[in-house]
Amino acid sequence: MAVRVQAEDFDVGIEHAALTQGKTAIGGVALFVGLVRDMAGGQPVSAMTLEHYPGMTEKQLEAIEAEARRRWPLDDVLIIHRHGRLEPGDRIVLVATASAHRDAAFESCRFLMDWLKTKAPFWKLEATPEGERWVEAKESDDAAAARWTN
Amino acid sequence: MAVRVQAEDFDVGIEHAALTQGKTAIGGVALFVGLVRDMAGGQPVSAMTLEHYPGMTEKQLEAIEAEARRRWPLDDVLIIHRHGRLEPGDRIVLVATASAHRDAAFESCRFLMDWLKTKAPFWKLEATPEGERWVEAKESDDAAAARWTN
Amino acid sequence: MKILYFAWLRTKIGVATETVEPPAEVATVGALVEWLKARSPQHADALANSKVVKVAVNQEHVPYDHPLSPGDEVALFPPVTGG
Amino acid sequence: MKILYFAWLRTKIGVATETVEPPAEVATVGALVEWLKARSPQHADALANSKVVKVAVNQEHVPYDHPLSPGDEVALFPPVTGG
Repeated sequence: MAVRVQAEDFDVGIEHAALTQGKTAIGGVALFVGLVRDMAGGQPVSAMTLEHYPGMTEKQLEAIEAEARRRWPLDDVLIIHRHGRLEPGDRIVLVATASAHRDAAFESCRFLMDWLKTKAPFWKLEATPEGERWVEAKESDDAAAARWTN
Repeated sequence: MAVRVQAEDFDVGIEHAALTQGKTAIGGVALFVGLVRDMAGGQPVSAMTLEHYPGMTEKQLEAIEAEARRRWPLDDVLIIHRHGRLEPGDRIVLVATASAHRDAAFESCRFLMDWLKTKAPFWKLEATPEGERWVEAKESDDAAAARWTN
Repeated sequence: MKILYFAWLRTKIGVATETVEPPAEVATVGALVEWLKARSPQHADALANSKVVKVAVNQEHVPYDHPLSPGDEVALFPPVTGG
Repeated sequence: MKILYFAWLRTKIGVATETVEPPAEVATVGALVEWLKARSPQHADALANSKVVKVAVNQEHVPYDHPLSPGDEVALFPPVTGG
């Protein structure tokens, strides 16, 4: 199972071990773990709630994964994205890519994070001392995704 | 302890948790795990022995880490490199970088792997059906390291 | 036709889903967004700036000139901010 | 002066370390490598191609024109292949 959308936390070590178990052609695994930060836009953040679009989320993540596999020779891919209420320091997302070659692992992992941030239907609601606010999309994320379209 | 050279295996989940524990300013952690492949140069590999230069290895890895911290705003860095006899599928190296921003985490992790491959005094001896052979340095690794000198 | 709203579109409009029967001349996503604005002041406010109203039809991102078919599931939402 | 050999330099020469007393005119890393070649046919063979003989002095990578000092720890090894 390469794409999971879940409320529960995940264990990076268990996921890494499962991804590589018995696959001795893998030379490297690149992983990225996104975490809830305690500050945003200069304000303290006490909690973050992730809303998503069930059904479409999984479809989009599977499409993003398929695109990564078309672009790079990957032995395996794992994407886990959490939804629901999270606190600073909590894990939000895990992307892991396994390949014979480290450049393919690194690049596909970064590609997946960039596309996930602009295509996967998740929305963050931050709780701050001034109340709740929806996180605005960043132009830097659009720019990051655009670099893969050339 | 940011640099470790050891014969023992490591657990990616435990290391990731220790790196991020109680640090709520971290937005992302990039990790790379290098593994022993079962094939090299078209030949099966039954084992790999990593020789190193005790003392210099730690110094080089610490220097590489310091350089990464100069170049990117990093909350933490971890480098673990194993030595001794390993088998296909075994973990060789872990590089993890934590930052408020994912680009800094991704780029510094890749930088560390590229420099480690050209600067850290490790040498791989492969066991193949035709006997043991020392792995030759790859020009592609020199090219990968060179891209960070511009 | 089933409409879904997410994030601040949902909170501004006050409902997560609604079922609507637009007339036949509402043939594209863009026309549907315009038509939905007339449903209430809350709709008009939430949908005022089309630059930040993104649309998926049957769970795929689509542009405003995408044609509509009976039975489509149409979702309206702000730019995504996951990851 | 302590010399260390690693990887195939060690296996070709047959020793991991040796202590040598080069004459004063052996003042650089490059001169030392030339001087070591004369110690045995194994040394000459292992050190024949300087492009694949890298040198560290006191555990720092150095070029062949690096000056030597009494008491230096000099390591000779092929290009590294870790990671």
